[in-house]
Amino acid sequence: MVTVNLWSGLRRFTDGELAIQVEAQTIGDMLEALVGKYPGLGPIFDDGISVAIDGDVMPADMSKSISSENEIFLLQQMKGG
Amino acid sequence: MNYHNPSNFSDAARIARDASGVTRFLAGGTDVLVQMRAGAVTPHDIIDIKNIPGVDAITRTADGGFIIGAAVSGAQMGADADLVAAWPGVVEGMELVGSTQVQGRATLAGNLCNGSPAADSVPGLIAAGATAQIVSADGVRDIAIEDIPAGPGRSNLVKGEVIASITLPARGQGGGDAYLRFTPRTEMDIAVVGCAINLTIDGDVITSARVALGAVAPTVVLVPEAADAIIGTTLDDAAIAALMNVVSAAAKPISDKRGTAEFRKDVVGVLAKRVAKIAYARARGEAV
Amino acid sequence: MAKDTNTSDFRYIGTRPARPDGLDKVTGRARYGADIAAANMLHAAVVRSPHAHARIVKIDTSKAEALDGVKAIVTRADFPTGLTGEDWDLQENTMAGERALYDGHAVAAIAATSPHIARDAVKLIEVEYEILPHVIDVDDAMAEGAPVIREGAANKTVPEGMHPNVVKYIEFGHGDVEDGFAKADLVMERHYKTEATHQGYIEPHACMGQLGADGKGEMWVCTQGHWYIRRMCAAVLGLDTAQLRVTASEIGGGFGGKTTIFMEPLALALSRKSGGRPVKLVMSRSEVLRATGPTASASMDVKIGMTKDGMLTAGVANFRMQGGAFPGSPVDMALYCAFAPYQVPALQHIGYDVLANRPKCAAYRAPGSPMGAFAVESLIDEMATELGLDPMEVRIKNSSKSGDKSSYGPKFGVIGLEETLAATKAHPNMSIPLGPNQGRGIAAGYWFNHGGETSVSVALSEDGTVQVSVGTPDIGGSRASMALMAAETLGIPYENVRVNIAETGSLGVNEPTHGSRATFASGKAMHGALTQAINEMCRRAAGKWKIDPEAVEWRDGAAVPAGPNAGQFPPMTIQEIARKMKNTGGPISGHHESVPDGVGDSFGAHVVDVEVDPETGHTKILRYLVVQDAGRAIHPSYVEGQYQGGAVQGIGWALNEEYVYDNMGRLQNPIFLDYRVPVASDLPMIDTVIVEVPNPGHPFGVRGVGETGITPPLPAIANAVAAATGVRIRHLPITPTKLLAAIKAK
Amino acid sequence: MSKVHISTTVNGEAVEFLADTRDSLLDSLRDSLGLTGTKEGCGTGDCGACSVVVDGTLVCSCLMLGVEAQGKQIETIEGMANGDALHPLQRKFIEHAALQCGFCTPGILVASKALLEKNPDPSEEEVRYWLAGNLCRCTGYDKIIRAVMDAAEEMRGAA
Repeated sequence: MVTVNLWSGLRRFTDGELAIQVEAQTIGDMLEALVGKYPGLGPIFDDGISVAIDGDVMPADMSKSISSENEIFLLQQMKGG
Repeated sequence: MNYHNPSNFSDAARIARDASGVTRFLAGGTDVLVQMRAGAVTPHDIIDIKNIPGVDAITRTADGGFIIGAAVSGAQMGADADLVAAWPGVVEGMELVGSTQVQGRATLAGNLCNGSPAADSVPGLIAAGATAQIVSADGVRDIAIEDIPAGPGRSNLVKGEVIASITLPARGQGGGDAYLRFTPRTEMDIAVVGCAINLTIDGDVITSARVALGAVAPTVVLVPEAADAIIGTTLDDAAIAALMNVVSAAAKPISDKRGTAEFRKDVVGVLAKRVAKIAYARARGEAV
Repeated sequence: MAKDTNTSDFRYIGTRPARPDGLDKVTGRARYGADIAAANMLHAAVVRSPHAHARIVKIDTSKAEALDGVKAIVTRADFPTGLTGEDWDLQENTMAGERALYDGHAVAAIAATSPHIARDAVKLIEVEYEILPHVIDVDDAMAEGAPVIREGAANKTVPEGMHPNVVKYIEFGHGDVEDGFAKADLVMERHYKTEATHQGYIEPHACMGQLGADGKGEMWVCTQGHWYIRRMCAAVLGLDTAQLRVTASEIGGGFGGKTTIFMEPLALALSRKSGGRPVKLVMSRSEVLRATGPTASASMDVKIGMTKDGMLTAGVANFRMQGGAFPGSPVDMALYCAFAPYQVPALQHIGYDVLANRPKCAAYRAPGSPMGAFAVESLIDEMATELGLDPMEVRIKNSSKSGDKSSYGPKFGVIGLEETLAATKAHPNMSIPLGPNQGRGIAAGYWFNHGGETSVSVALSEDGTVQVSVGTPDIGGSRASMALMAAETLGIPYENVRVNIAETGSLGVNEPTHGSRATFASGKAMHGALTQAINEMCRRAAGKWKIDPEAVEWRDGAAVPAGPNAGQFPPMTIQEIARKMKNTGGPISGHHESVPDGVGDSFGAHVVDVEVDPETGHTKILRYLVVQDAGRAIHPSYVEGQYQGGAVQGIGWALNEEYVYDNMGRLQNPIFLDYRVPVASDLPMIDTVIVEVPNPGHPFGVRGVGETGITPPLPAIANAVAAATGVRIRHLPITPTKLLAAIKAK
Repeated sequence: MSKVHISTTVNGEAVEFLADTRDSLLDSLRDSLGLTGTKEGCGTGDCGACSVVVDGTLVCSCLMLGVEAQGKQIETIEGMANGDALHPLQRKFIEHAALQCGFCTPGILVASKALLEKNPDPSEEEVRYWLAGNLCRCTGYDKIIRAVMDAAEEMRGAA
């Protein structure tokens, strides 16, 4: 079980929840589980997001392993100059 | 585009008179080439006057004035010690036109013919009482600089007329001139406001003056009432206050991308104050 | 810790050798985008809309086609249809479809046998427009009744009921802000605006493209990222991506503005239509300003609570940004960065990405961060002044530290803001006395930095020298930093490393040089590739010595027997291994690819002293100090260069640079004379202090250094002007006109 | 459109080319003579990237017609080094890291050389004003100014 922190603008799609627990071993599992639970998140994820694991922000690497020990945040996709 | 390279001004004027399409004289070229690059103007005929003998020379008149050929660059003017000593305000105005590179090419005549109300060299010329020698197929005439600009981008010269030189009068005793402009950057900018003052003194009293303002009207303007505000004074605080009020009132600026009308009316007064002090100090022979 | 007090055991890292491309660049030999010609080459020119918003009724190309020397003309009709999402945006921005969406939007392109003929042909193309209502300002664009720029452009984040020009909505935060404001002794709310600015690289966009009927193409282009150019051109033109090979020229500045396409597909489309002749397309400066870059403009409201001893209790930021006629303003990143330097118990952030009839914005150095910092750092300063507190102490007191939770959620790793602020406070510039009309301003700034897709190869040459192939174009000296890190890793001289920017055919996908990532990401991947090569060199030595490869170490440019075999054999140098490699198993190389983690966050603090002419509103920069944590400075001169360059771009943004539109929505200042970037005589020397708090996520401790430096200048200058005049300007740029009006109104 | 035959001298070498009358000197140098070290950054005389010296005067080659080159002596960045021996300014620019992207560098070197020939001992302010027409967007000018001052000092020492 991992806990995923969403940005609060997404609460419209999650019945108001912003810290969501899902069963997942990888980021891919996690995003799939989130969309399974709250289908409204699907198009948001399709537009591109970044995932922060223990403060390390990166574009979602689906195969990256995660566990209940990790601090996980979803962020809007980041780009630099 | 036809490139012409005449060897005298009469030929240059004749080529211009006989041309059927858009014609440009090429002296420094620092405005013409910009217009061409922007696609704003594609001349049918371009007449290069730089190879006319004497056109790139500064010579003296019998009474000690200066004749500045139409192709003399700003850099040449700055290097002429006599000219700098006599008319520092005229030279400093010209030297504010563009970068070091542009100074290597840009000319008084070109800056004048471009017709910009913000042209940095023009207020100084008008304040100095300079004239331009105009050549056409019909002959040669001299006209006052202030009679040349007609509006933004326009001059009172007609097809077939070309400026051959600019004449600055003899400086005489007790004279001083100065030019300042305001720009957001220190260099490489167009004047938001400009002001030139030329004055002469007898003892401490100003006996004559000419005040010209840039970028506050459709053309550079001569403001006789501003001169009146300081003539007969020793440039005391009251005279300066009067000068500031008069130039602010005389300024009829617009608001545009470079500044608001209100800003221009304010700052033209500030510049007039500062310019008058410099010109006055120069007239007294003080270092500024 | 300040750089000059830091010691390390490095032999090459931290030294300042001549850059590998220095000779080419001081002799004029380096080849940039426009410095190429090919046999049978054509020259292209682009027809652009003079209207901010107009329906394209008809394009008549017949007169242009009849002009001798014109070889091909393309309009949107020549592009594939059916694109969606970002690909559609890119295509639409490359060439207008039904409507021109901004002044400067391309509507047709021509290839001809000379640049003059191409430009003549532009004037012969007759476009009939039906002018539509337009909108320029971000707040106007969100207001009821504003012209709709595109229906259905909004993504799903936007709640019902908003104007269709609002295309993205973001909201995040933590804590109870109302409770936080209740605990404050002072609560202030202020409105701020910043105008659009351009990256202002001196090299205009330039490319040469060639595309045959077989769908195979080549492109030479000045870009920060040629894989992006390849993918985007292929998408816009419907090509197979791998059939296009893109080579990055030397690049004359980018600052984010060359991370995407603007006109590159036009060169390829014209080439295909002219029978595969190479087509060169070079923008004029006014095309660059009208149709590429710029940044977003911003309208921002910030409310902050502070106790009387300077502790922040709560903050609310509500930002609106327009990024042109397409989605993509950096409003999200502006919000993420706005409060990042500080620990605030309760924060709420709300942002709107809004369409307007302006060119599609591109990234610009720390996209979004300067605007957010301007608003938040200005308000913190104003509140500190109001409470009689030292603005530096307020910042130190609230600053974020390693392991703290960030303002946008995740916790920070090892960060160096505390050390940066301490070095700033201790700097001699802080105690120089000021005269009349002078003021000192300080501000902090933040940028995330970035990893991104990275692929690097290294290979050993027959003589023991080493080539490194990276995919991140070198804009500011990154080849020097790569060579230094390679020399350090291998234990060989800096001069024995050659770093090449590989074309798209020779490496896997690389993201551009953006997000301050080149030295971090390509450096980290190069370290991985070199480690692989070192392991192979050790294996070759072990084979010769007939010992276990595990028992061989790499030291000072040589394989050395270790463990039980230590001292048994003399070290085998890289030259020796290289000489024999064809008989010991063949070429030796290393390769590494990843999306690297371990990105190190970057913080900086700036101090500026200004003098304001109270009669004209002119602001002069008297002195300027940049203090920033580099993690580790590989080549300190180029780190300083990044700090100085970022600061000066920020100075321009704060004082003079802005997009000025007339009431028809036409850009009024599309030349460098009127788009006023700072010139040499506007500036003092820019003092720098490199702080080094190594990033544990990089083998040498590197954080990116490129972007943070543009963030603090905006508020630092506004704060200094306020200190000098008692007048606070909350709408950048602080032009003399604005400042004089405010001084007079005081 | 007929072109004009031009004979001129570039970096001490006699050259000939055909100029379209609309070509700027910059166009002629780059496209007709293949001397691409001189850059176009603006085409309006506002950035200095196209700086060259014509008959001893520093100019923007974008503000001069190619046909005007007839009979002139033109110096470009390609002629600045003497064979393998770099001009002190070129060496100092590398040494001081006075370039990042390098695009403005040829113009700034040509302009700086013209300055030091006119004024071997310029103040910092004089260097800054002389180079005000040469835009650099990467460096913030700091290292450029230092490199020019250092080169001037070295050249004075050598003189």
